[in-house]
Amino acid sequence: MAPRPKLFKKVLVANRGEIAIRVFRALSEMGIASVAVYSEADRLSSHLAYADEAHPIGPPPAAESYLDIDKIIAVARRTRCQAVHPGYGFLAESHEFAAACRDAGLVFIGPTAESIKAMGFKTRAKKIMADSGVPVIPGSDGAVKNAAAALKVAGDIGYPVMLKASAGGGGKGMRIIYEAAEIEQAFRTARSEAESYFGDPEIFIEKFIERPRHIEVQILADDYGNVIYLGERECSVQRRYQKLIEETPSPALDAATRKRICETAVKAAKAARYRNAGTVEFMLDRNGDFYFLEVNTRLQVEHPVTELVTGIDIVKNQIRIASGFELAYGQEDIAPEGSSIECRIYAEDPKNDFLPSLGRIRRVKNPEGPWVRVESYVYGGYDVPVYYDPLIAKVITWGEDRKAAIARMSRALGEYTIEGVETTIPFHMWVMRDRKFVSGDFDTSYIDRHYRGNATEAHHRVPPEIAVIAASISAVERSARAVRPAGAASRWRDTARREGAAR
Amino acid sequence: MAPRPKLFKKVLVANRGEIAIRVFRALSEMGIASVAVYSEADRLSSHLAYADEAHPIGPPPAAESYLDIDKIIAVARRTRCQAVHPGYGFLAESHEFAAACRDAGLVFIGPTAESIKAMGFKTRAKKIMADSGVPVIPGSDGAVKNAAAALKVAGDIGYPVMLKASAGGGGKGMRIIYEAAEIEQAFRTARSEAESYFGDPEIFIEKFIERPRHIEVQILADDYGNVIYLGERECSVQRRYQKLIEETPSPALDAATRKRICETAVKAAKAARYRNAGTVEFMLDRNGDFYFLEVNTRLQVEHPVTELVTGIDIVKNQIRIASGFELAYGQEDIAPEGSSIECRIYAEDPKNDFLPSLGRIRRVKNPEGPWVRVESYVYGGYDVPVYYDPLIAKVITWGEDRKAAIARMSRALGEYTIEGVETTIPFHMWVMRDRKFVSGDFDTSYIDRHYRGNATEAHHRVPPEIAVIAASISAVERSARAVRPAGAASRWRDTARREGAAR
Amino acid sequence: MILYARMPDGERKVEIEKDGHTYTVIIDGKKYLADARAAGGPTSMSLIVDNRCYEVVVTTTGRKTLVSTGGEEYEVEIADELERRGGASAAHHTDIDIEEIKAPMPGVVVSIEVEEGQEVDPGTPVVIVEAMKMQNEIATLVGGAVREINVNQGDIVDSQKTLVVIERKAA
Amino acid sequence: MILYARMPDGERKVEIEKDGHTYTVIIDGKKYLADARAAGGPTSMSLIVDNRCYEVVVTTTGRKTLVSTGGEEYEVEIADELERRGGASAAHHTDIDIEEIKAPMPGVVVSIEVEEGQEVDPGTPVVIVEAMKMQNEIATLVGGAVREINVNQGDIVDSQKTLVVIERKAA
Repeated sequence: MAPRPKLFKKVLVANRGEIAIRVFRALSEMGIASVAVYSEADRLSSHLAYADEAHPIGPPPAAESYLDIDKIIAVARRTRCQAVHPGYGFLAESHEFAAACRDAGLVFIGPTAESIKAMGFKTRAKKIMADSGVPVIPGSDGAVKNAAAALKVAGDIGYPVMLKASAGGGGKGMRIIYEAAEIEQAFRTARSEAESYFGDPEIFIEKFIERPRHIEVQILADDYGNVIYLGERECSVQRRYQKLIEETPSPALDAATRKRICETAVKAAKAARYRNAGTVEFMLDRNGDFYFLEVNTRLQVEHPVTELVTGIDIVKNQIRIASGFELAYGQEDIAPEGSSIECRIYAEDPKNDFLPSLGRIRRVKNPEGPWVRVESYVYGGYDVPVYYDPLIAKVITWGEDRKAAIARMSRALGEYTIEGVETTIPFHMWVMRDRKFVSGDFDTSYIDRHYRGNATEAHHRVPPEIAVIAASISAVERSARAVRPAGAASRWRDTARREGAAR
Repeated sequence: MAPRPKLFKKVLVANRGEIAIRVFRALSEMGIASVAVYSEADRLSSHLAYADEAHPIGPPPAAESYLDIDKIIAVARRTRCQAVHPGYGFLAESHEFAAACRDAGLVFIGPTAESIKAMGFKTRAKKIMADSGVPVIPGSDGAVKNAAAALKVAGDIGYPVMLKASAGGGGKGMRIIYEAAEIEQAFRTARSEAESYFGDPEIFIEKFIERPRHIEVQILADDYGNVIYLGERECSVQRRYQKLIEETPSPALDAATRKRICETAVKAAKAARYRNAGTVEFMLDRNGDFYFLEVNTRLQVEHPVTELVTGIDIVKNQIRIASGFELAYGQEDIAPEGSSIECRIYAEDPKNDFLPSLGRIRRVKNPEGPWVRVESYVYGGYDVPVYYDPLIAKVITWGEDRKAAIARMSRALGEYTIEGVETTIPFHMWVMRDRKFVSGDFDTSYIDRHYRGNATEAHHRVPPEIAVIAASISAVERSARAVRPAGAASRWRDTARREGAAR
Repeated sequence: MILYARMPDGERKVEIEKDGHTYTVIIDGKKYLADARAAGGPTSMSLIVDNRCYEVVVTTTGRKTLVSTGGEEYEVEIADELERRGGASAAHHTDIDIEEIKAPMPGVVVSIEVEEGQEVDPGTPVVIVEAMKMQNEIATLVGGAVREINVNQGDIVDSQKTLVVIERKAA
Repeated sequence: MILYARMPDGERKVEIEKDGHTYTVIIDGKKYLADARAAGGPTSMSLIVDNRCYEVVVTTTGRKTLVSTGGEEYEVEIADELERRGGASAAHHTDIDIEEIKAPMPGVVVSIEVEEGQEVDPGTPVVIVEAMKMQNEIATLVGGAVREINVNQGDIVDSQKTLVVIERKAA
């Protein structure tokens, strides 16, 4: 037998922002030393101070820093790390990086390079799943060679259909076809786009499912063949294939469907010989049927909602599994309690078509109190860099039931103050009070169909009259000060302090 | 039958600081309007902004504001509140206040005035408990008339014994007697102290239990005779009878004792005809026997640890019960999971015998992230008022087990920055790493016996060399600035921004 | 004291009287009672208006006051009677025939789509700015001639930086 | 540049050289490499010393610099060679025979236990200050005559406020 595993002594986190801090906190609690890396644009990013060491890795563009495999591995070796945690994004789903780590004698905290690669190619992943009895969306058997073949497949499965890049993901290079006449040209365009986006022109066809829900299942798998699920997440509140709100449990599943989709995810993970934490994504149609979408071979942005209902620290389990430990839980130990919701706070203006709203953050006041969790990395005086993802924070709440979790999220968002940039906070405040969302009646088309930017106006927390009063008082005080000797501090301020003291 | 109960529409919170905010958050999540009151010293206290309305109630001394029953009731009536939540401290255990609320047509969110009164008198409370079969500490049968009677009782139960004021609490007016010769004088002094502290000279005798543990049980009771327990809390880390750290479950109890002490608490609550949330306190001796100590007829400072392991929001349940609802849980629904710890952050200097350290708080950075909860009310620029309790924050962590909760607390304390005043944070950091605490081997004498103020020095997070480097760099930059034209901003700052932008 | 508060949705007349910390404020005829104190920092104000408490940050630059509270921001231009008249006429004076096209957010200038002297129609893209991997076309809303180009490809620009100046066509 | 950093536990000699954002700092012979940047506010500094990052707040009043980081505070007095000699002799000059007894924390003066002119022994309580319902006896650590009483019963005093001045007995 293998020797008794030992936890790593030192780990490098090849990421930035809130997810780097999330991993550093786990490492700190596990007594593992940590190494941060940072680009020149991130010299003042707060993630540096959560690590035991911080090392520069180059210029702001990700390609020259956070995506530079050689540089990151060089730092890991120089600092004598035993393992690397990739977070999400950047190199998290790079099989080249996973392989390079292994070659350098470092443990990549995630699945094997082979799993990542197999799941990264959509057609290959779909085939593996179909062969293992996981329901997949009807479509071409792998890549489609030419327009004629595409026409035939589409005719067989019925319109509408979708053209997708085999090497794609995140909605890029996708194309919906409603009738046969469109196919020929669409096929040509899709191939050339796939070539230019992903360096691979391979295209496949799938039945287009209208207004599906996006349901995903969190799984944990160890080196000893144990695979468990930690329940599902509902991620249908999306905009341009970008998730904005996630929750668990999904209001769309009954207990039987839930069990079925979760057990299917375990089957999928076993089919992929998956190891470590991962997520199996499904589309759920209006009949309650679900289809395999893809496997995310990494930690998800939305992992906290699963943590809050199960009590299981997914990041610590990633590290334990990568250290060689067997899972400490069997499926029978997993008993999700209550309901949890996450709102992603982006530096984007929801009133203005979610345009990036960058610049200097003047002031931050995070929500606090019972069952509110904030994962953030920005602070007052911080300039959000233009180079990376505009996610600046996540707010996660837990409640005894969905209603309580939503009420708590409304309360938390009401406490959240980020000044200097526009954020998605007003958008989330709108959603938490929207009848459709509250009743659980939504799908991936929800935002496009129901949200209008000015809807957030109705949720102004502070009426404009208050601003008029504050500005007028300030003007009165300035004019009072103007006739006093220079150098005197604000008069109303001094008075306040004197009177306070005399009482 | 009574009509179907309805939640209150508007509630006044007769308190300040973190506990007022805790209650406002619950009210907000329940959709109930809220009213804050504040003394002149609290005009800038952050609790005002969490309520829908804020009303002044007089000068800083509590007797003229937070303890002024007439003023508070007048505000509640004027603002058309239906109920009053007293928090803890101030009027929370005043049966006069509970009665005055009732007389004014307001619901007091807590037990009846009669329960509060009965439990407030220690001898009466003890007799009620003993009569109901709750184990009580051997001692006099009620008050002791004179020194001769005291001598007889002490001889019967055996030394050491303790003299206690019937109307007392919180350790005031207590006196330990090790031998018969001390009794006569001690009895006289104790009576006169009891008279001057509590306006009642009545004294009783109890066996003195050496180095006990302090264990308490949280209960919930409704108007319909349902009483359940939410598990116990271990509160032995105390200093001068003031709790500093609380946790649940207690590392001192096995499952059988836990069940026994919890069921005894329910028996005690039933004996007292108790309603709403309450806490039954026990002393646990080294043989695993426990004795009734007192009933706290209110919300406890340390209620969050119970909330985190049970998932039950105690404050919301207080409000629901007071609104007339039946408990939504039976005992079989309560299944505590994992372990939770609370550290109380006081504005006191642990290096200097916990002397109050007041003044202006310059900067606050609260800990965040997974399973860390902060209940606080102070902010950068806030002057902690000299009139009230020095508790400025509570940090609560949850973990799968006690070890994980402690590790997480260490991590959270390491993130906690409060500048401008001394706090108990370094003390807590010491405790979280202390072998005795970590192994669960402690009792109420723990701090007096093991903690030396300078022990915290070993837990300096930042070596003094860093301060020397920072101060020296600052001096270099100032001297560089001195030779440049006036009005120019900090040079190193400008440079930093320019270079950041140019890269 | 009588003041005029200009906001994007219009101008409000403000009558304000001070008595200690208490201010009586009448906005377009509606009366408010406010208690204001400095709180925490030099620009922080605790404001209780009709028994509701707000934590407000007030920053003044010239005549413009930025008021932020609870994550919301309002820009208020405060003027007294005198300034209002002067300001109005000054504004009239500076109302010349140029239009400055500003960056709506910070970012990297990916490309410049026009040349100096070029005639452009309303809606013509002038500059493309990339922020957080999204490219944003900045177009002119007026037609005219490109008078100045103030940025180069590759520049990092702050929000509100003037990118291009257009001289309007004579009406 | 050579500086001297005085802290409660003694004086350290500091040799510091600057190169861009990088400072080479030698403290009592031990070398550190530091990268310092302004971060967030005018007194906030992000400091990376030998690859460890600290968020530091530096506030300077006169020669004294208060450095706070992670909730810990250090008071550092920085002087160059010249100031150090001058400072030392100045300190010598002001070393006259009075002792100021200061409030160790803010609070309310409950009572004054001495009178002007009274002779006191070391350890004599001079003032009782109440803070948060605890009464704290402030005692003199030196013996001598009470020269000044600067507070009255009922006063609210700030931390470090001089309560009483004692004139030391001639040695």
